[in-house]
Amino acid sequence: MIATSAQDPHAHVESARRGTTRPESAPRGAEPRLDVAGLGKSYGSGATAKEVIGDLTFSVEAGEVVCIVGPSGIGKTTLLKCLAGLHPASKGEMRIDGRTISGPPPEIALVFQDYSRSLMPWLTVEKNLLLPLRHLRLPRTELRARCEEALEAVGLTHAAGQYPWQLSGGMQQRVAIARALAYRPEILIMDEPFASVDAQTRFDLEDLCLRIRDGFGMTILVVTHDIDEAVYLADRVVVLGSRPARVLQVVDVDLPSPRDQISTRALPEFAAQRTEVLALIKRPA
Amino acid sequence: MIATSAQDPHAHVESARRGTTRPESAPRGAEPRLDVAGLGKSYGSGATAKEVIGDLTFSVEAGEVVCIVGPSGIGKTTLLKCLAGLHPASKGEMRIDGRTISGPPPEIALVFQDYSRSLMPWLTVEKNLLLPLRHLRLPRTELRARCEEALEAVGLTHAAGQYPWQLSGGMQQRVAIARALAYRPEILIMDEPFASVDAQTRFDLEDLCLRIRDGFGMTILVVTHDIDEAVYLADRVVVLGSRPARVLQVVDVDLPSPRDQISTRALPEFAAQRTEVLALIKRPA
Amino acid sequence: MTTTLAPPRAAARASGAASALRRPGAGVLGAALVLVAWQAAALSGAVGSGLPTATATGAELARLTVLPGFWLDIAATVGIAMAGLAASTVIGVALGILIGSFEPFRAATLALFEFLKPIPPIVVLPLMVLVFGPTAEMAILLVVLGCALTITIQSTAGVHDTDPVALATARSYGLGRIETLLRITLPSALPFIGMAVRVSAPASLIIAVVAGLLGGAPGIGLSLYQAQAAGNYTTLYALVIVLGVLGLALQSASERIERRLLHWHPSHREGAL
Amino acid sequence: MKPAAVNWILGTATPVACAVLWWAGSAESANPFFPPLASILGRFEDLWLFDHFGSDVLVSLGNLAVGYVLAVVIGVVLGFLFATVAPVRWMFEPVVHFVRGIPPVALVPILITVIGFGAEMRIASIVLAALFPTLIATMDGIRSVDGVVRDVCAVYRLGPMERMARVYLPSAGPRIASGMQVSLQIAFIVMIASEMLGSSQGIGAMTLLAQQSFLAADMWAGILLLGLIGFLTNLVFDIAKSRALAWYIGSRRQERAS
Amino acid sequence: ASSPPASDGSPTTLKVGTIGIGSDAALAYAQEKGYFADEGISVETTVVANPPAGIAAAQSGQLDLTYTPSIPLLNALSQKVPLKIVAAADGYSDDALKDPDSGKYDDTGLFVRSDSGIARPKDLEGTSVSVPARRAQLEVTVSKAVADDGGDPSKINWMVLDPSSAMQSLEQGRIDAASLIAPFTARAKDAGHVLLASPGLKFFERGAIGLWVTGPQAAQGKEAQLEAFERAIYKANAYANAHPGETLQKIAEVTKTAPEVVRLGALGYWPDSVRLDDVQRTNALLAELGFLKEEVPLDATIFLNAPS
Ligand SMILES: Nc1ncnc2c1ncn2[C@@H]1O[C@H](COP(=O)(O)OP(=O)(O)OP(=O)(O)O)[C@@H](O)[C@H]1O
Ligand SMILES: Nc1ncnc2c1ncn2[C@@H]1O[C@H](COP(=O)(O)OP(=O)(O)OP(=O)(O)O)[C@@H](O)[C@H]1O
Ligand SMILES: [Mg+2]
Ligand SMILES: [Mg+2]
Repeated sequence: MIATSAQDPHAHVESARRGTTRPESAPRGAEPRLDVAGLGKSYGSGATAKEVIGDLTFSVEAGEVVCIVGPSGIGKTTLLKCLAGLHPASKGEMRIDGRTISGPPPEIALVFQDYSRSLMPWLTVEKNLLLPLRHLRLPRTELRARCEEALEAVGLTHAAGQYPWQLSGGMQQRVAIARALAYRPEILIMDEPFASVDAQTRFDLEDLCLRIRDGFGMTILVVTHDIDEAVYLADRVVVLGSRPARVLQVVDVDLPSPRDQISTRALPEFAAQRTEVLALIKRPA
Repeated sequence: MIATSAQDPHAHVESARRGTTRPESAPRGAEPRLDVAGLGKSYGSGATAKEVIGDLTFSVEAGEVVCIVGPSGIGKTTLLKCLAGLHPASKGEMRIDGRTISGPPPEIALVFQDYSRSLMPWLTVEKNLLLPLRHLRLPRTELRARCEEALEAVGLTHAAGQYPWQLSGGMQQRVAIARALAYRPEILIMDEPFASVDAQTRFDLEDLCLRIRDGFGMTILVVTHDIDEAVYLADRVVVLGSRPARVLQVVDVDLPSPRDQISTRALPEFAAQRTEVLALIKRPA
Repeated sequence: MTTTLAPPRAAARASGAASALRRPGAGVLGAALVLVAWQAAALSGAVGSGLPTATATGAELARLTVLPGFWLDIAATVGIAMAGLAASTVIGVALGILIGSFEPFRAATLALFEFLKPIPPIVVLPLMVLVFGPTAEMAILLVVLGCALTITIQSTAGVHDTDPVALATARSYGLGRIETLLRITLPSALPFIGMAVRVSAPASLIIAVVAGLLGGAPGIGLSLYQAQAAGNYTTLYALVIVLGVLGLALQSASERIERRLLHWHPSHREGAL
Repeated sequence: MKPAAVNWILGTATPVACAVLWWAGSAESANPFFPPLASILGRFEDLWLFDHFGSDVLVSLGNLAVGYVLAVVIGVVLGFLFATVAPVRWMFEPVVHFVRGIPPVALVPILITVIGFGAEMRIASIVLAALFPTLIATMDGIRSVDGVVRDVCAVYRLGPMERMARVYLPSAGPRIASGMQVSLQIAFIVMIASEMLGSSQGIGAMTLLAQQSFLAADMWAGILLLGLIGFLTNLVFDIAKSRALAWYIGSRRQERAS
Repeated sequence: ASSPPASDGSPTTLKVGTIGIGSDAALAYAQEKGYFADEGISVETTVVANPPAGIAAAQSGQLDLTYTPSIPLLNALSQKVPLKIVAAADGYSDDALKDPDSGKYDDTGLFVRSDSGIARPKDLEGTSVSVPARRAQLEVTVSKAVADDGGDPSKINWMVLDPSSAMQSLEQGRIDAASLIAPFTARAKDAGHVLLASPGLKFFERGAIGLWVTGPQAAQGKEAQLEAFERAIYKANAYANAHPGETLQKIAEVTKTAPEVVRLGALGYWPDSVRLDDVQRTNALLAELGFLKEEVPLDATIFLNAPS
């Protein structure tokens, strides 16, 4: 399915969602797909305000996989929520294709850190997938096709009628990803999507993530704790540090594509890259 | 504290617990500290019986760190529960210093996979540590000393009066480890002790684990999902696979001691070892 | 200080009436033991003339079951309880959604509900009897007074308890207000509502009986009063046994309905991983 | 203004507004059953402060206290027994559920026939009715102690008494407490009912008397007093509970916040 | 003379509350002998727990009529509950007090155990005495009996007990005396208890005691039917007075008591009218004994039809 999808599936996604074709003249690639400039975020206000994000600047090009790493509590989830329009920024700007983000942008789908809480336990897998699609008022056949495609991509066609809690953690995580896929976002953002699944499933999900990028042509932003994972997945790794959070460094990952769990991880360059990131993280704050 | 402990702190622990000194003539090293021979385990009985562990054989020498890896649901927790005497074996034998295990052996402390459920939320950190010590009928000062030592070892002296749920996940995990330390077991068994803590804390806990082995002279058995972690920690890695579970291979880890998060992981031998284990795991079942 | 009952999680499943009947053999033995003890106590006369024998009570029970009035009594009591419960549920859920969704309402009603919650409906029974007379309407109203508040408070808690991650998910996928209410908030609150209704079901029966016993409303409560006043102790005991059976039936019915509606909730899951 | 302050003001203003409305709305009332709040409060003062306090209020509260304490103690002990001795549980759980199903007030007439209508009857009614919520909560609480917690006890080789006292009881504590709270409410209901049936003393009897002699203001005063007692006993219980279960409340709050 | 039936031709139904005692015999006659049907009404009876409950139901419109003794009625009237008297249910004949064996007319009785040692009403000071309801007929009349005997009724510990429990408690010694009403007076005699006093007749002397009263709604909307009820019930009252033997059987039937036991009790009397004087006498006594703060202002407006 993924292998046979259109060459520019993204344009197709666009037109399907908006009902119009995007003007081809848009200066694509001229500016980054996603652009974070001087972002700051505080929780609360007045005396009890807590500045979580100090000053973040980075950007993501179309079709890239970018990983964000950083210690727990640094504000990674906060950053993603800002990008998804769930929290307003306290200062700075976030732009998609040059347009400032205010409110949940239709281009973005967010896969939450806590998949078990983001899937509705009272809905079957299929109904969970349909939940965000209902208000798009698509024809029935289109809805069905989207669900099938997304489930097939994550290898869960057989689980459509089951409830999320009847599935293993890894499968639930894949359902959450499938829901995002069915929504056909241009930008897929995932918050520690592969925590607490076993090594084998994790490998599979990582490869799934890369396959999605290639198959659906999405731009993907992944938050992770796991440095090996970040290096394996990413075209670039954004390392966050210090409190309030700022970008310590953006590491360009130079590994051959397609990647392979065994051979890529065995490369000396891989070891070098992860040592580089590790050193940044381990550095005393 | 740990650095200054006696050269054979273990004998000291022993005598402190039993009140007598172990006969020096015991054939130590002659047989392994922990010995699993042909272990099998099924849940249920009759028609609904489910064979989880098929036939496991491996052994752990005194003072070793052995890691057990394998896919989720293979039966790692089941194995540990058998070792801790919580479940009887269905077949085969488990021995400590040659004596067959039947019922929870006093030599073993088990740190559970689910730390948040294994700590008693109604007890402060200190009282949680004291819980298993009360029935040893030690003098008050000894109790206090043990708690302090254990909390110091995990770096939580300041949290003694707090409740577990007031602490972060990593800290709770460290409390669970401290409780095991205060109990002064000869064999410390930990079930995925560092899952769901962030990379930095994970590194710290891994190093803590190695420090404990050196400082308290304990024999340590760790179950983990993370192959890098297994290789980093272990003297030997037991790889479980197939269903019902059996030992796919025991990989001897040949890395210099003391280990260091950055330099050890950057060694080419490290990469080679983890590729070896990875290949075993990824191999289709 | 609001103590709302969180629905039990899977690990802490409540033992319901259904689970009580799991080992029928031992249960029958236990019941038989109790009956024998009763018979012996009644025959020995140790507790006075007020205690009829178990056998006499059984015979009276058999006699009652062929009287149409008996079934009318049961219908009246159950009808009052159910009508009151249904009304309470509608009122409670509507109020709960309103109060749970708008913070000012919640703030305004919190202290008031805290004050009213521990006051049982029996307290206002004398007033209700004076104003409405010893009627079914009075009894239904009493049931509503006794149950609606619990359901309101629980529904409010349920709406309030909606997982923020679920709400954020809905928002990030651009779901509207009404859609979020219907598809996210209400199902999330359902376990709380279900629990409140389950707790209220026996309460509604209790109140229906009290309304009859102390307030003269029609139903088994009134028959109970009349049996006692006339000194028909076998009838009295037989009716109490009928009430026990009714209570048990109501409990297991409400448990079953809850399980139906909430099969997806951790406390009811079968076959979860 | 901060939202918290607004909420606080709303929270306190609403009950006050209700009381004021009642006062104003009933001031001119000629309806025999809805007398002016002023006259209700007047009768409240005449009757309960402190004319009938010793003879009726204390009697009621004494019965309530004795009955409730007995019910809780018996409930917890039996609950422990049922939870730990399986055969006993298998035998008597159906009976317990059956008796629990009987509306507690219906037990009052039965107890009148067996032990009369004295203080013993009222206390026995309270005990018998209030016993079951605590018993069942204790049983469920002990039985649903987390498997991991049980394993921890086994690994660290805690003795049976130690397990009971230090692990099972505190672990079941939150449940036992909610059971006890339900018991308290039932005890209160049965206290009133037992006084309305076959008694001349106690607040319930006084209120019923007022109803039967159409003294609406007296009846309202009784309702007010009973409401107040219900509220206060529950408040005392809540305070005690939040003391004893501080750990539970704290951990729940933590869980929610995360 | 028959009242206009409801517009659809079927007779209008009156809902009537009773407390299920012997005086219901007349109601049963009116029903069975077709006096109600003759008047174009039908009657549906409901047993209420006690007179105050019936009054409450009548005033709220749940019942069109209810049975109540005059004392609960006066209590209610003193609290401005708008009630009207329709007809007499039971009471004492004007000759009863003159009869030397006046006790046989009294349907109430104060009973003690034969071994109690209580010989006269004054001895009841400091003892527990059961009554079916507080501040109602029996408490008032027994209080008067005790006061007349030189005792202090405020020293009595009144216990509210239904008649069956009262009998049982008397037997078990949990109370010292039980105030009962027919047919329980007869049952108490049957059980060997001693009649200490018959307080009713002495208190009321003569006239209607038990009354059929109506609330404001029926009094407004169903006047014609209530008048029809009045005519029918007086017909039945007359029949009951005229046929004492048959009426005894009827009482046994409606109260589910053995006829031999009923025979031990008082001779019932079913008055043919309610007189304002009789009600006023009770009113004055209540105020005198302190059961009412002051006399209730009474005039003919408390009657549906002013007494002749
Ligand atoms: N709604 C909120 N109100 C106030 N503080 C918040 C809120 N959400 C998060 N925080 C705080 O902001 C900081 C960053 O939290 P965030 O969840 O973004 O971290 P994170 O990097 O995602 O951590 P982790 O890796 O553990 O998921 C934390 O200190 C947290 O306590
Ligand atoms: N008490 C039990 N009764 C029946 N089956 C059980 C029981 N406990 C575990 N199992 C089953 O045994 C198998 C092994 O479980 P176990 O928890 O030992 O796996 P694990 O390797 O520790 O997995 P994970 O890595 O996810 O913790 C699983 O299929 C599980 O469903
Ligand atoms: Mg996060
Ligand atoms: Mg496990």
